[in-house]
Amino acid sequence: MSYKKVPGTFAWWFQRISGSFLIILIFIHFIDVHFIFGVENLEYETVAEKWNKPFWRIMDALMLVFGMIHGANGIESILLDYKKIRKYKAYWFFFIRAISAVTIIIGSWIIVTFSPEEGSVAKYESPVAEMRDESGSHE
Amino acid sequence: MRYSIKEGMLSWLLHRLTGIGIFIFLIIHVMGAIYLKIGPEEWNHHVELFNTPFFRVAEVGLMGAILWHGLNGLRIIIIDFSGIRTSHFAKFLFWIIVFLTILLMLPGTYILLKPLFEGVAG
Amino acid sequence: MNKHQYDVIVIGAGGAGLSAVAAIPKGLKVAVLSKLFPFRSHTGAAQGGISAALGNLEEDNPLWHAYDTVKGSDYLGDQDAIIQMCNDAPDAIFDLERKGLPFSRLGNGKISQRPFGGHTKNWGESPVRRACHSADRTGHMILHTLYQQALRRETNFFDEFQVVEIITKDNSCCGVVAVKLSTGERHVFHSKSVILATGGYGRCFKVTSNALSLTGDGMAICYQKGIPLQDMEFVQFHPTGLHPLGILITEGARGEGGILVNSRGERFMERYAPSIKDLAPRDIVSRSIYEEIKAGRGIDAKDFVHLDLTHLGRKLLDEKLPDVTGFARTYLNIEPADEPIPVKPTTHYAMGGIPTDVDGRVIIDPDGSIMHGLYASGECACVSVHGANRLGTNSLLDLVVFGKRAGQHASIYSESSKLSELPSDAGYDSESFLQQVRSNTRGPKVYEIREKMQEIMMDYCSVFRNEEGMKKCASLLSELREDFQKVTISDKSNFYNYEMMAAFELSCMLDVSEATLHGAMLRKESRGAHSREDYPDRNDQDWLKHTLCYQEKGNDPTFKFKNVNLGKFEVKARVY
Amino acid sequence: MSILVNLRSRQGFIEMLRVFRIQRFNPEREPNQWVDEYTLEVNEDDKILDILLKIRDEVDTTLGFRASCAHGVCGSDGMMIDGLNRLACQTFVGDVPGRKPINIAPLKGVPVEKDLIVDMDPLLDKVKSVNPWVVAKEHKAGERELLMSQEDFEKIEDMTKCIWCSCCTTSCPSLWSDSDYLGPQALVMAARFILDTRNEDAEKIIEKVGGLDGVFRCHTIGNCTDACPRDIDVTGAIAAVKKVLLQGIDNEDKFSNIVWEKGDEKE
Repeated sequence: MSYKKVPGTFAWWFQRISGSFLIILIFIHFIDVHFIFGVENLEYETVAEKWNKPFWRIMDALMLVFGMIHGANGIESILLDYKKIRKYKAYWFFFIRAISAVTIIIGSWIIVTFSPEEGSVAKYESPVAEMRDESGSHE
Repeated sequence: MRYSIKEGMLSWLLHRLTGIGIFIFLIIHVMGAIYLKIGPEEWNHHVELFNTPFFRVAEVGLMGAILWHGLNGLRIIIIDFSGIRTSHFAKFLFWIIVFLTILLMLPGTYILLKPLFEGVAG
Repeated sequence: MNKHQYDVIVIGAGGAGLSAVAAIPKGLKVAVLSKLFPFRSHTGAAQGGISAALGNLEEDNPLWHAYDTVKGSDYLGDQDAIIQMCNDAPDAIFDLERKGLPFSRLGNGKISQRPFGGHTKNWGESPVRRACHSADRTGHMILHTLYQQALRRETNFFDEFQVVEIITKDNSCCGVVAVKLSTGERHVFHSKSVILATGGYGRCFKVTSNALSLTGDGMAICYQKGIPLQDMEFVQFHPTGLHPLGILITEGARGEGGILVNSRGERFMERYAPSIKDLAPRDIVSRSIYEEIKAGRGIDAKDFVHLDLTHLGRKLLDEKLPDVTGFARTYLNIEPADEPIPVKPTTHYAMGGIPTDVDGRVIIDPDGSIMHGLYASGECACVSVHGANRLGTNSLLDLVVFGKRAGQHASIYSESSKLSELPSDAGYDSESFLQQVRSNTRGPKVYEIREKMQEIMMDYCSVFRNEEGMKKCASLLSELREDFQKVTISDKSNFYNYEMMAAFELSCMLDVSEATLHGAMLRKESRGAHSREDYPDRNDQDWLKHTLCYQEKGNDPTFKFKNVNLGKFEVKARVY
Repeated sequence: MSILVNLRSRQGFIEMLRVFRIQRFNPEREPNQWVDEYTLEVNEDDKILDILLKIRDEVDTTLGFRASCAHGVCGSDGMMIDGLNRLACQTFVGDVPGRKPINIAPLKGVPVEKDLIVDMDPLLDKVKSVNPWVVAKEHKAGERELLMSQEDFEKIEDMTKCIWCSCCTTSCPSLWSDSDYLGPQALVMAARFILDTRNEDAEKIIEKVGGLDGVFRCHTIGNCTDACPRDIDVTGAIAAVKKVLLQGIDNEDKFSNIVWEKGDEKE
């Protein structure tokens, strides 16, 4: 017997699950931005190379979706704490959800449809990328 | 007369503030990614921003916020699901995560600010 | 003046009042008046347990329980009522359990029981485990369980209403007058029957385990209307009150194995009650403590002894006696597992009160004539199950059993009778009293009189009494009563006027103190909790009878005598 | 407004002078709250309640506060002392360290009626709204107790200690920002009656504690647990309710609802 039907239970449960996932995802994101790629080399072709592998696309998409829903959920729970805001709950919720929906749509549109033109990658080939390619080939 | 702010209330206030901050950053971050669709040059111009000293320092703040929010989130999950008597345990966990946040901030700050010092040195 | 009409009115929302409410069928309109919030009532401070011969741990029998109660009462208890109570006890416990009371349990799922003072098996052979308990907060659980059930049956509660007068007409009661504390408005509650469950008057004494609110209001408002008070000279002193505050340390602490020791480290109860030692009834233990102190064997030659729980171990203390160890930690900064607790006798319970029969009906003369529609139960009543001394745990049993019986009988009475007209002078006495207090301009303040009264009652009318001291006390008390005529209050508003309430409570305390003192002067023997230094022996020939104390305005009270209902158990010397 | 008086406390030797700043409110006198200052000669181990009683008796008889048992079992005198909700009868002068003034204010988040007296009705309505009672079959003559294991008793024992003093509910920031929130006290009661194996109506309570004003407004802040004068694990009790909402109740108890008849006393 489960009472997930009681309003709020799912949101509460989801907040904990998504939060735990996000901790892992953001940790990986920090590692990849600062160690694997480096902040100073976040050029177009680095992204292109990174998103060549579906793994990174899925990772980023997950982070986007979980992060936005977790965030929107959290903001909603903050808003619910204020009686004055709750009078206009419907508008506020629409506003928050619209923002996160738009962000998710834009973000996933970028992640899904991003396909670098071969030429542009070649055009912006940087020495750093080469170095990394070499180190990759050593393995 | 004000209610005095103890460990639990402080962690809750910080959790809210960092949560709101991270949410806003995330929106801006995703919107920035639109440059990827606009074109390589625009994107590269955009990411140069990440290398400015101001952004580096701001990123230390972001890292602190994310660390606090994440660790405090874990603390809340532990309190909710462990079934251990909360009063002292919650405070103990609070100081644990204060310690962990500072501990993880040290290497993180070093990594984030290293290029700055290299830039100064260079 | 606001008027309300109800079928039954319950005054006081402690254990007795709420038990009565639980027994009234839903069809009747019930109002519960309380000067506090119901869940603040002092039943909640009862700790040790509620006794019933369940026999969950060892063989037990309601008749053994009755025998112990009779013997504990020093044979002054009415035996028919006692047997009734002890027979009803198991069902009362099971009923409470069904209402949701969380009793401590045994391994096999049954209710756990512990030994308690004066409870024995096989007609006094050895202590028996009879007190059902919920850790050491049994009273708290009873109060809250009954309140929760009262909420469930959608009772009308009037919280923070101070009842100042009962309205009587031709030997029947037809309502009460109450003052709403928050507005000072007077409300008249017109009803077919009234149940008084207002508790005791421990605050008449300086050192007490009782709440600030226990000022004998219910007894005094009856007393002022010509209803007698029975056996008022018997006031129980609980042997183990925290020194110096008087906060109660439950008898269950001794039931679990705690012992009393004097300055030489002797377990002195072995001398006074060789068979059951520290688990002797409270009057005996209190007297023994005072004997030790008199003999100079109090700790540091002061006026307290030690309750030693150190050999029980921290685990048992935390499990079985969490609250009392908490009190010792909070108020004295003592860790009971490591050091003994300083204790001394503290005013605890009034055996006397408004005389009633086993159905809770108020009796107004020695022949048993009844005031129709007026009921009393709990500590404010005297069914006389406690006689001259109450056994531990029997007070909770008293209020559950007789509260229920009063509720049942009051609802039968209310169903069969009609609302009588209110007399034209309803509420006149209390009105004029309050007006007079308000109009006084020069005179003593309330607290000055109250503190003096508490001091003289403690000095001259506590565990040991003698003629000389009580005569002195009587003259001081009548001086205080005269002073009280001039008492002035500086808060003249109607809005949460606690000073006015304190003045009213003081008038009640002065009344019941007077009854107690004069009863004690009259009874020239030592029996149960009443022990006279000048008459150290029990005198069954002259004094095996109840006293009924009637107020005479402006004069000393007069007394009538009522026979004790003997029968089953033979009157014997009381040794343990 | 400030009143300065020198008073000797009632007990024992005098150790020091302390200032008590009491927040006052009396709509008959002034529409806004004000603070009165009293200077008293006190001991470290004087109870705050005794000091308040002393002030009411001897200085300002209009000072309003509730008190009854004076040793922490009735729960009348919950108030905010030095920035924390506690019972005045369990707080000592020495609990506020140093020589700074001791601030005394009414409970937050509920309407104040006079001085330290707050309106209890909204708080009681919250508790009543969760059906805080056990529904079991009526007791019939001849039946004995419902069996219950000691473990099941211990599960609810902590919560049954509650004395309804409302210190927890009024220490909750979620309540300060929105007075509709059920609050810790009601949720502790809900937990106590949901987990009681004898209660047949637990599901009704479960339906009542979810939703907008319910249990999920608890953000695990922990002020309530700190404030509780009875050492109840309030936050833990609320967490238990959340778990029940997620997983359902697990009352698979070996004893639950076995009625033990008088006949089978022998085992």
